[in-house]
Amino acid sequence: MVRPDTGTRAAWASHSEGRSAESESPELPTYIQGITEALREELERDPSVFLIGEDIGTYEGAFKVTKGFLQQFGPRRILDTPISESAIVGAATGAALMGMRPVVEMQFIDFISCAWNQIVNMAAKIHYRWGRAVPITIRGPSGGYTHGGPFHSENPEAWFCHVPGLKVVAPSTGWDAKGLLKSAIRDDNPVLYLEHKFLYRRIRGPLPGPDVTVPIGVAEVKRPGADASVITYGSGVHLALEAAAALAAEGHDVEVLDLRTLRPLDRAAIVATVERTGKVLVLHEAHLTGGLGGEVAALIAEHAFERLDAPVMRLAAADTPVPYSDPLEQQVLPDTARVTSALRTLLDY
Amino acid sequence: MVRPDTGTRAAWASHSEGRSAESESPELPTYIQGITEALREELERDPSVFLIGEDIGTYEGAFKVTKGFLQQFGPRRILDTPISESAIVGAATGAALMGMRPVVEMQFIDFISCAWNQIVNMAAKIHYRWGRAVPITIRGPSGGYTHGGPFHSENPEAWFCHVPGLKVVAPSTGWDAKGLLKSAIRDDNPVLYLEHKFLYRRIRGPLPGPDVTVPIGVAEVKRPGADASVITYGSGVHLALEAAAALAAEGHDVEVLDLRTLRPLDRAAIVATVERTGKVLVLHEAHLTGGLGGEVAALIAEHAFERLDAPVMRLAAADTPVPYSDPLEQQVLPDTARVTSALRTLLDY
Amino acid sequence: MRSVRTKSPPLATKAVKPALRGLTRPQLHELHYLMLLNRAFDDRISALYRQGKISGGAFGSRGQEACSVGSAYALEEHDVVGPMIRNSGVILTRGLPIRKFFANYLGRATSPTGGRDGNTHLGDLSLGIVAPISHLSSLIPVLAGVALTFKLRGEKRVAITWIGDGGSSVGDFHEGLNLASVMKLPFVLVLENNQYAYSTPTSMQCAASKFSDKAAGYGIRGVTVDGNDVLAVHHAVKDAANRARSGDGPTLIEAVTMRMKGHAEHDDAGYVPTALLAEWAKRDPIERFRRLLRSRRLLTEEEDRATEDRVAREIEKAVMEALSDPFPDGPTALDGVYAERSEDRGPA
Amino acid sequence: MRSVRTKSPPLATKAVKPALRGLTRPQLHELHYLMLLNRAFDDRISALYRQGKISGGAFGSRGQEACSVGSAYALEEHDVVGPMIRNSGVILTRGLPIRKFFANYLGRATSPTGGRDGNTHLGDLSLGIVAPISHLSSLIPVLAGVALTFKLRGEKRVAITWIGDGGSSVGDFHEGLNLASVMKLPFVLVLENNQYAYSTPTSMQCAASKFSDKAAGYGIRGVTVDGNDVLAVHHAVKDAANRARSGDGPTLIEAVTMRMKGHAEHDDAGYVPTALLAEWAKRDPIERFRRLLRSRRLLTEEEDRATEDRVAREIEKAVMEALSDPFPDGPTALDGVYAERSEDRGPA
Ligand SMILES: Cc1ncc(C[n+]2csc(CCOP(=O)(O)OP(=O)(O)O)c2C)c(N)n1
Ligand SMILES: Cc1ncc(C[n+]2csc(CCOP(=O)(O)OP(=O)(O)O)c2C)c(N)n1
Ligand SMILES: [Mg+2]
Ligand SMILES: [Mg+2]
Repeated sequence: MVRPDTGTRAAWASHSEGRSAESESPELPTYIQGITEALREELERDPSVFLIGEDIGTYEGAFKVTKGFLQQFGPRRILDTPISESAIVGAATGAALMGMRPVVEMQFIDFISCAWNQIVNMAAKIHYRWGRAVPITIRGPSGGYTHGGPFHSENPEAWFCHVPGLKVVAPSTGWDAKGLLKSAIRDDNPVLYLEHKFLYRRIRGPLPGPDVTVPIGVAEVKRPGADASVITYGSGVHLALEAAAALAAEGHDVEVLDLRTLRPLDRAAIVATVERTGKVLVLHEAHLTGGLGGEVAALIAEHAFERLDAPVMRLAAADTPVPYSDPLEQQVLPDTARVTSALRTLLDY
Repeated sequence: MVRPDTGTRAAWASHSEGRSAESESPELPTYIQGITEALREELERDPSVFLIGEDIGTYEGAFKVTKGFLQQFGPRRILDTPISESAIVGAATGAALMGMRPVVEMQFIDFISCAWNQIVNMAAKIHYRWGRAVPITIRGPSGGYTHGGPFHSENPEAWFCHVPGLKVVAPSTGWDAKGLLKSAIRDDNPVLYLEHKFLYRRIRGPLPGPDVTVPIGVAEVKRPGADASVITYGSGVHLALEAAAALAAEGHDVEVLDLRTLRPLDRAAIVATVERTGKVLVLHEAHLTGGLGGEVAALIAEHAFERLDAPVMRLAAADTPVPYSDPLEQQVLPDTARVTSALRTLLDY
Repeated sequence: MRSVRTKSPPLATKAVKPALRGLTRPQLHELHYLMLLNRAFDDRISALYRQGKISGGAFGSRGQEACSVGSAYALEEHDVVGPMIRNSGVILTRGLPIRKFFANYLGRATSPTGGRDGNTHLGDLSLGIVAPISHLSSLIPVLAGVALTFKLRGEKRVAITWIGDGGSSVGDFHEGLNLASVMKLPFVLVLENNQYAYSTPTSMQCAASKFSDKAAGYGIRGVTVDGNDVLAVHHAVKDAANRARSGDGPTLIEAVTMRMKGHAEHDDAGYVPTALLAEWAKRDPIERFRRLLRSRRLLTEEEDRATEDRVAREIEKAVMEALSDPFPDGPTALDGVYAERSEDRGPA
Repeated sequence: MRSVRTKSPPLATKAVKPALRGLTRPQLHELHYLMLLNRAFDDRISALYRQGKISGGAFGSRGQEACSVGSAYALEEHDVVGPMIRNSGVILTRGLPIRKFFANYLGRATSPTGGRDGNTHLGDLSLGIVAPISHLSSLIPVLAGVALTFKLRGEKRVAITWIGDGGSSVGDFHEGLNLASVMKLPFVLVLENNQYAYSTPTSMQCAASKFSDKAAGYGIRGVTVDGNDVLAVHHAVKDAANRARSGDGPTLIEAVTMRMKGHAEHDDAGYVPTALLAEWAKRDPIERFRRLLRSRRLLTEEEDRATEDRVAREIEKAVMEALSDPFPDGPTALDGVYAERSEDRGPA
């Protein structure tokens, strides 16, 4: 298992620390605090919300997301379980049918593979089949850049985006992390909430107040621009912002669209950015082939074809498992330099 | 469970029966016979091949794919198991490491969801991680049009096409079914082999001889054309051929490219068909969103952008579970009429 | 919940005599009626299938009626059940209108799934029914979660589900039962050991001599009962439910029985020795219960015939109505993938 | 397979006296050496982690050395093992060069995974080692498949793997052990009950009083042994392997022990009562074995010191070499997703 909360030599640690606006304000809350606050506020707000997962009570979570929760809410709201991802998701589904709003923690999102059948066949299909809502949220640390190796670096979103009945969100900032988690918990459907563990304590920024949510299904322009668009989410937002900043120095004006919700996609926002810039790089940390970039590129090809001034480019992780050793991981995962150079190609087209 | 081997009121049964060249020759072997022959020949050829699955021995398989096998090969080559998809795939992986070439049958491909973790995390990653080959084939009946409902109609290929280390094939004819299964079994990697149960006994055609294989990774033009291309696979090939025949009567010349292998995609063949026709409809029976169509469309947008005369269109199942009742299933799954009308839109562009 | 047929009195109730195992004569008659209804329903499904009126699979539970009816009848109105494909008797005992049940098999708009799913794959929380999925054992964690909710909310309700000898080999059997056991949930699992899983004999599913031997590994109670004795099943489930309700945690009940037909209608079960079937035929749960009631003078020939008639009438009426029910409109297939209306939720 | 250190004689062999439980004095010394090596290796990993030289997780097995070493030492050269993260002692006993093992933790090109995976996640079939994945219990079906192959080919070889108390709650534990049981495979499963799974105590993983109670549910032998007694573990595994080899099927061996440090280096295990740790410290498997050997005059103080020195030297040399081993080249990360060369396969 990965050493929680560290990962000192990650590919773009040096970039993301100290460059983005957020990380320049060390007194502001971190991304992970956004997650913790959302959970706490929703637990306080709605007695039907409870948390369930491995080592989330006494231990307060492998990444300490639930710090202090067991004391505050007690063992009927913060449930430690055996190591049984499938049963945890199944039990959450049963509880949801009884009117509860369980929030499942996967210790690492990689272990969600053990709950695959319960998610895609049980939870996702119930409302369609017999009309009962299944308001469960499944959250957990995803992503690489921490030398987690092949089993602690997964970005599994594309699999789940192909499952009717699921919603999938992937916040890139503390604000979105908090606001989207609140929306996920209040949503009447199963929502997969992918938090990026590399961002946990590396980025800081303001958080929304207790009554503010970030709506599911709405993308956000994180940086407006006129010359080209990067359509991305999660860790990719930070790579894109860094690349855009570097290119701004050269006089290029790059827009960064943060999808935030991966299912359902905000098609209007995607088409709108293409209409503004005519050139698109789709960027994600998950493997290229079969990744969400294909879906986005296809939507653009279908709905904004006439407006395209260049082929839609994709940049993503290589089609390999995510290797452990630093030089290998750096090779496989996207980095700012590669984003910048892809954007240059696009801008020159 | 679905009534094996029937499905009388399927959406396009009336089309596929009696129209395509194969089904006009009732004396020729069926698609399912192609599967059976491939398995028998490979069992005869290579003592390291064995079959493992539920009800494949005494019962000869839910669809009788292994008819007569237990008698011919005995219980050390044809292994009945408990209902344990995950353990079956795991055991096949262990056997493959010991030099065997197991072929796993999923009774319905839908149950592969229970083996998800063993496939994507264990089998698919072993060669990358520590250099040992895992020559296993996982095969099973996929697809709809048989009133199988939400759990006996799955087309799960897109999920697996996002897994580095796996190969995925999906034959549309008996010839390919036999030739690709032989290649899958001889391949040194885990191969997911998706057979379409609606085609089992509905299409007929010649089969390759014992020494002929159909290579993995090579698409085939099933019908050449100049005006537009349908890029498809599996059941979609038959819809496309029927639509092309209908449009030929109107003077349109539609090419049908059968991908056959879904991972790795035959990018050269995809680009070549776009270069011939300039107009593309990507068609598959799996759900639209997050389906393989996105990947294909993205490849085209990236590598044949200049040659496109129209937006890449996609036609696929609706983004719902596959419902049981006939009018609902018909609504959700693609049919020839919809393919034809999509092609008309494309041809008129 | 008006129509739920599950109100049996506490075990200790002074029953109007004559009674059997704490059950009153009307209750015994109801059990008899429900088993007959279960069989008649299954037989009619089989006929509809042979007539080509059912486009999916058709599953029967001939020989296992005591398992479904006996266990469901032991529950309280607010308990929650998760029936499997061979538990049509559970669904009928919970009081789903027979017409709606036929309609589900027939893919009609009037069924609980509106034609989106078939056979016993139906849920109706007003009757405390959670729908299964095909993937065996997947319902066990879900019903454990139902039980967990009861425990968290301090409700004296029980969650119960069923599993086959074959289904017990799937991972979720273990994960779900284990979760329920370590959390001491008010949960009952009935394992119907009907000797076969499709064509596979029990010996390929489990090397233990009894499935109830698994209970010890979970630190819970395990019992094996005669699954063809409706009173034995009823008693075992009642007892397990009482223990669950009073905080004693889950019970694994193995009901030993026999699948008297093929796996589904397409399967002639040629792999089952005829001698085995003949032997089990003698233990038919319905005949056996009937003989018992008759011998104890708890059922007159007239009452028996009247029940048979009632069942035949009800089945006939329901199937005719269901057959005239409309199919769903194609375009509605695209609705309802996601919950949007708040009626989808609510206390259960 | 030259370097595999697992050739212990059949149990009945007339050992050169003095002997203990059928083990010769050189064998006993080897066990002692291997446990010391196991601990020294783990300690060095821990130090490397604290120095920031290991970028992934660092797992120790302090207090559990008898489980790994005792069981792996009971195997034959051609048996196949599937070690888990806390089984560095298994890997060392199988004879993986220590330098390569360090190199795997350090992400070096010279390691069995070439830096693609870390820690004990390494496979080397020339030593009969199958690599685990992180997902707990996933290796159980795989080693069952190894055992299946031995049975199909009529080879007298055994497959063995390990699982934690926590890992036993995952579905594949059940599916894999059940498959091995119904197929009567030459398979051994050692369940190291070390009281905790990360922060979770055993009571949340299993409500039975002993994990070996699970064996009955699979119709196989289950035994519970003192996991801090290397000879007891060795004997139990030897016995289970012998039975497996002679066609008697799998055994589930519960080795009761204690994880004496945190889950991994980042975890101070504040949730473990210090009294519990103090109590288990008295049962340290290495001290205990040393005392036993000394008291039986099977180990002189000099021999003991020489072994300690040897271990320290070997560890020091190996770690220095591994630290100077090269990192892999970035671009090689893109190779080898698929098997292409035939050397990847072959008899094993
Ligand atoms: C995970 C899974 N694998 C395979 C199947 C296919 N299948 C449906 S029913 C069945 C046999 C079930 O046997 P058992 O659990 O004993 O129940 P019974 O049919 O005897 O009532 C099989 C193999 C399935 N439904 N789910
Ligand atoms: C399926 C799965 N879920 C969660 C984890 C995260 N995890 C890694 S080790 C561990 C605890 C394991 O405890 P146990 O099996 O008792 O082994 P021990 O660490 O005590 O040796 C957990 C929860 C995992 N590796 N796999
Ligand atoms: Mg059965
Ligand atoms: Mg443990």
